Amino acid sequence: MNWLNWLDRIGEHSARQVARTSSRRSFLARLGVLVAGGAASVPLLPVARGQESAAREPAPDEAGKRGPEYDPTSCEYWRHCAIDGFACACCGGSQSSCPPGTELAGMTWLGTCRNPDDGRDYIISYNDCCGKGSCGQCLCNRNEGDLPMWMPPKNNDTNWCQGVKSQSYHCTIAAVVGVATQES
Amino acid sequence: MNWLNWLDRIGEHSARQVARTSSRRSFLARLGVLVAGGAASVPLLPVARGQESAAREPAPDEAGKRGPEYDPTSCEYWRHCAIDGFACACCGGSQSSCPPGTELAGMTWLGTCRNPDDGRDYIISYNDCCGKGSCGQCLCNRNEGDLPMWMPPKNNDTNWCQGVKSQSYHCTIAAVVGVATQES
Amino acid sequence: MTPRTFDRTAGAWLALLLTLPALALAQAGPVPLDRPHVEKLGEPGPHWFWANDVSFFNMADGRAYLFDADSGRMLGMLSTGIFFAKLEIPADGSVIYSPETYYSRHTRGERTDVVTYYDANTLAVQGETVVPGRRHSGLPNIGFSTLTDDQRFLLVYNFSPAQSVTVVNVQAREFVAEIQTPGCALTYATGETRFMMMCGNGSLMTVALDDQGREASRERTAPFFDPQQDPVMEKGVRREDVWYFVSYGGDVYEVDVSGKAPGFREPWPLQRAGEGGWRPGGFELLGVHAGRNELAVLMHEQGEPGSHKNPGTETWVYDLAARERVRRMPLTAPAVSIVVTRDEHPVLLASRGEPVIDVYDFTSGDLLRTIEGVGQTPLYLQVP
Amino acid sequence: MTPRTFDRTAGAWLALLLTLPALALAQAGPVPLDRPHVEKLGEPGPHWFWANDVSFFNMADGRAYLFDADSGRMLGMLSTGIFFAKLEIPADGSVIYSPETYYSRHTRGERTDVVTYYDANTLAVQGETVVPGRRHSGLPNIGFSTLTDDQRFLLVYNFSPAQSVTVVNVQAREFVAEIQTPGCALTYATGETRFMMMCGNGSLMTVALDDQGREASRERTAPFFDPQQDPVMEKGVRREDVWYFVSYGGDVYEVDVSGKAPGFREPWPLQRAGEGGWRPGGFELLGVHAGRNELAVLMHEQGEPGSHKNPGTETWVYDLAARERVRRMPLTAPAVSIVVTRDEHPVLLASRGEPVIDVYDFTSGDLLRTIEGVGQTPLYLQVP
Repeated sequence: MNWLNWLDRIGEHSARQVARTSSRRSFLARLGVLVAGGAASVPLLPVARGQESAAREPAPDEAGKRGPEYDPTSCEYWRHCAIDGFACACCGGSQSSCPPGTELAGMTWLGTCRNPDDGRDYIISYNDCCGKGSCGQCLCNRNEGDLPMWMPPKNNDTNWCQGVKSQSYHCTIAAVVGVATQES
Repeated sequence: MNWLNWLDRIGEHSARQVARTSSRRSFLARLGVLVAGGAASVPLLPVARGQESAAREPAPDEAGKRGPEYDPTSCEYWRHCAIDGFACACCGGSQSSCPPGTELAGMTWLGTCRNPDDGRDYIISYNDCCGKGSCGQCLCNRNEGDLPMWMPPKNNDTNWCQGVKSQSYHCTIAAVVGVATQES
Repeated sequence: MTPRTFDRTAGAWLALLLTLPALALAQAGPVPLDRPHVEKLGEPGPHWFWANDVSFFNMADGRAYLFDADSGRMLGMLSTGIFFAKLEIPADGSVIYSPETYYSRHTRGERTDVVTYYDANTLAVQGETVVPGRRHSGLPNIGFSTLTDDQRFLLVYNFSPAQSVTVVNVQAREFVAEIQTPGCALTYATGETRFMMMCGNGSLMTVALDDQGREASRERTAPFFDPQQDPVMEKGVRREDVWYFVSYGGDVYEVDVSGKAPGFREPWPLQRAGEGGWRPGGFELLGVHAGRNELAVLMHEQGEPGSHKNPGTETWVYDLAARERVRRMPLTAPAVSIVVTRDEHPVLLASRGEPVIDVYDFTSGDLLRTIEGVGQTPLYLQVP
Repeated sequence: MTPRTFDRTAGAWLALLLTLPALALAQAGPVPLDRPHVEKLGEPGPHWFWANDVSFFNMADGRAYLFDADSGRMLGMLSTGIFFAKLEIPADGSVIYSPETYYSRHTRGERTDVVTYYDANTLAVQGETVVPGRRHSGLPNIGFSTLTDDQRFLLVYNFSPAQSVTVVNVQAREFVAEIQTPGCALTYATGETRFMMMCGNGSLMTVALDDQGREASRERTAPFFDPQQDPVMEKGVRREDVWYFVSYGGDVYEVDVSGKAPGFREPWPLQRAGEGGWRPGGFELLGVHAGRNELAVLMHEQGEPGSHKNPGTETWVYDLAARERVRRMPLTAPAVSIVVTRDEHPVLLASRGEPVIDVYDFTSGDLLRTIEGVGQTPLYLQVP
C-alpha cells in the first residue's frame, strides 16, 4: 500500500477543506476530545525528543499575522487541519508545548496542513499531553483521513496517550516537524 | 441550649415556607448536591436499621394524591422541606429507599415538614445513599435551619456519607420516622 | 474513625437531639413510618437500557446508567472508572461484567485494570478479576470487549500500542491469558469459544480458544474490502451467525460466522438510485432486531470524506432477508448512537451524544419520549 | 506494554510512515521546525488566581485551575482527586500543598488521603505524604486546611464524624500527629505554631504546637456570640493578626490573634440605617486587601432565615480602620465566591459558582472581563 500517497492525499484534502469545514462545532467536535489525535506511531521522531527544553518557541513567521488562521487557540488555526482534541494553547501550553505538569507523548498523529502564508504544505505532529484530567478548553475535531480502529495509526477515536506514565488525556499540540513533498 | 425548641422552630418555619421557596432552582440549589443533608448524627435511630428489607413501601396515604406536593421526584414534595441534594426517587430509589447498589448512611439530618394532607408536622430523616458517584438527578436544596460547620449536626455543607464503606455521595432520601410534637 | 473519639464527639450532639426523635417515635401518625432500605431491581422490563458514559470532560468518573424507556426513569447506576467503554451482559442476565480501569491517584499513579462483577439484581459489586493494564481506551464501540457464545470467556481488546486480547474465565472469575494479535484489532464473538478481529489490511483474523480459554488456533482471511477505496467501519452488529458491517460509502458487508472460517457475501448498498448524497455515520450507527430480521442504520445527508461520524438525521430500516429498505425514520434530533430493544414491540433508543436520549416506536417511527439528564456523554447504548 | 510486542506491532506501522517524516525533515521550510516540550510557569503575574473545583457532578475528578485574570487565559491545572477543597500556597511560592483524597476504585474501595507536593513552577508532582483518611468533605471554605505562620506545619481538618486535626510537617514532608478536637471544627492559623478552631457553643479553641508539631497546649475562650440568636459564619478572612467574620444578620466580628489567646472587639454592622434587607451571603463571601486595609463582602437583598448562602448581587467594601463602608460594587452577575488580588492595582475575582468568573477592577468596580469554561463548579478562589 502506498501510504505515502495515501497520507499526502488526505493531507492535501484536509488543507483544502479546512477553511470550509473546520469551524464546525457539532457535538462530534466535542467527541474529538477523547481522541489524542490518531495516526502515525513514530516514537523515534524529533517530536519525541526535546522534552527537556523549556524555551517557548512561537513560530516566528506567524508572530505578526492576524486572524483565526494564525491563532493557535482557534479551531481555524492553519496547523489544526487534522487536530482532534483540546488545543494545548488554550490549556497553558502552546502550539508546540504541553501545559505545565503534563507529559508529552512521543507517539503522534501526523497531518499535512497548508500554510496560507506561503502556500506550502507542512507536516504537523499532533502530540498529546498526558497525565492530568481533560483540559476542557478549545475543542476542535475533524475526521478527514480518519480510518476505523483496524488501522490504529489512522484512527482518531483512539486515546494516543501511549508510552507515557499515565494515559489520562489532557490536550493536543500542533507542531511543525517538516515540509511535505509534493511527490504524490 | 434548648435544641428541641430550636429544631422545632426551624422545622415549623421550613414547613410554612416550603411552598413559597422550595421551588427555587438557583445555583445554590445545585450546591446542595454535595451536601448529604446536614444535622443530627443519630446512628442509633431506627432509620439506621431495616437495611435488609427490600420491600418498596410507598407511604399509602400519598398513593392517591396528585400534584408536586405529593411527588417524591419533585422539589416541592412535602417531605423535601429540608432536603439538600439529589432526591433518590429520581435515581432508582424512592422517598424511603436507596438506589440499587448504594449504601444507606445511618447518620441523618432530621427535618420537620408539614403534611399538607393532614396538616400535621412529621419528622423527616434525610439519609444519604453512598458508594457511587453523584446521581445528578432532581437537585433540591434549602438552607433554613442550616448552621455553619462549627455545629456539624446542623450543617448542610457537610458530606453526610459517614459510617459507610465509601463516602462518595450519590443521593438523599426523605423518610418519615415520626410525628413532631407541638411543644415548642 | 476511632469509636472512642466518635463517642466523645457525637455523644455531645446526641444529647442535644436524641430526646426529640425518641418522643416523636413514641406516637405513630396517619403516615406510616418508613423503614429506609436499599432498592433491588427485580425482573427487567422490555424497554430497559444501559447508557454507557465515558464522561468525556471528567473521564476518571465514568458511569453506566440504567433507564426504563417506558417511564423515562433512571433505575440505577454503576461507577466504572476511567476510559469506560461498555458493559458485558450475559444471556442469563444474573450478573454484569464490566472491564474497568483505575489509577491509584485517579488520573495518575499506579494503573489497575479489572473486570468487575456486579449483581444484576442489586447492582452491588460481587468482586473483580485483575487483568493486564493495557485495555484499549478511546471512543467506545462494540469491539472493545465481548463474551464468547458459551458465555464462559470475556475478551477485552488491548492497545498499548501493542495489540492483544485479554481472556478472562468469567465462570471461574480468573484471568486466563493475554493473546498477542499484532496487526489486528477489537473483538467480535463468532462461536462457542471463537472470536474474530479486524486487521489493518482489510482481512479478518479468527482465533479459536481451547477449553481453558487459551489460544487453540488462529486463521486469517483474505482482505474482504480495500481500505484505500471504501473502508468498512468497525462498528458492526450481529444477528445469529451473521455480522453486519457498513462501509463509508454505504455498502453492507455480511460476514457469515457459522463455520470455522468467516464467509463473505456480496455487499449490497444502503442507498437507492439518486440517494448517493446520503451516508451512514455516527458512533453506534447500526442497530438490529433479531425477531423482525431488521437492520437500523443512522444516515446523514451531504456525505463527504470525513463525514463518517456525523450524527444521523434519519434512521433507515432494512429487511435483512430481502436486503431492502422497508422504512425511513426521520429523527427529532440528530443522533450518534442507536440501539433497538429485543421485544415484540421494540423501541429505538437514539443518543444525541449529549445527555439526551430520544425514544422512538421502532415500527411506526413515532417519538414516544425524550429522556434528559443522562450523564454527560452517553455514547454507547445497550439493552440487557 | 512489553517492548518485544511493541516492536512487532508498531514496527509494521513505522514501515508504512517512517519514510515520510524522514524525507520531510530533510529540508527545512520558512516555518522553523518546532521542538515540542513541556511548559513552565515562570514568575507569577499580579492577577494570577487558582479556581478550586470540587467538580460537583463528578467529584472523583476534582481540579484546581490556574488562570491569569489579565489575559483570561488558563495557565495550568492540577488533578486533585475526590472531595477536593482547596490548595495551600506557602509565602515563598516555590511549592504547592494539596490535601487530597483517593479511592482505589475512584468512588469505592480503599481510601487514601494524602498531601501532594507540586512544584509551583512546573506543576509537576514532587511527592506526597500519606495522612489519616478522615479529611473533611463538603463544600469548601477557608477552614478546611491551613499553614501555620512559620510555614512549617500544614493542618487539615478531619470529620468522620469525629472531629480532629491532622498535622503534617511540610518541610520534613512527614505526618506528625492527629489531634482530637471534639466539639470544635475547622482550622485558622493564628501564629507561628498556633491555630484556632470554632466550637459548637460559639467559642474558639486555640491549639499551640510544640517544635515538633505536637499539641503543646489548648485553650478555649468563652462564647463570643450566641449561636441561637445570630450565628457567626465560619467563612472568615485574615489580615495580619486579625481574623474577620460576619454573622447571618450582618455584624462584623473581629478576632485579634496577636496574643496567646484570641481577643474580641466590639462587633460592628455591615448595613447602615434602612439597609436591613441586605444580608451577607455566599460561600467564599469575604475578601480582604491588606495593603488598602479593605474588606469586601458579598451582599444580597431580601435577606431571610436560610438566605445566608444566597449569591451576592453586590460587593460592599469597607475601610477596616474606620470600620465604614467606602463603596458598593454592583455585580454583573450574582456571585457566590470572591477573592481580591494582593497587588497595588487589585482586581476582584467573582465566581458565579457555575464555570464563569467575572473580573472587576477592585477600586473602580468596573467589569474588566468575564472568563468562561472554568471547570464545573469553581467554589473557592485563591491568589498565590
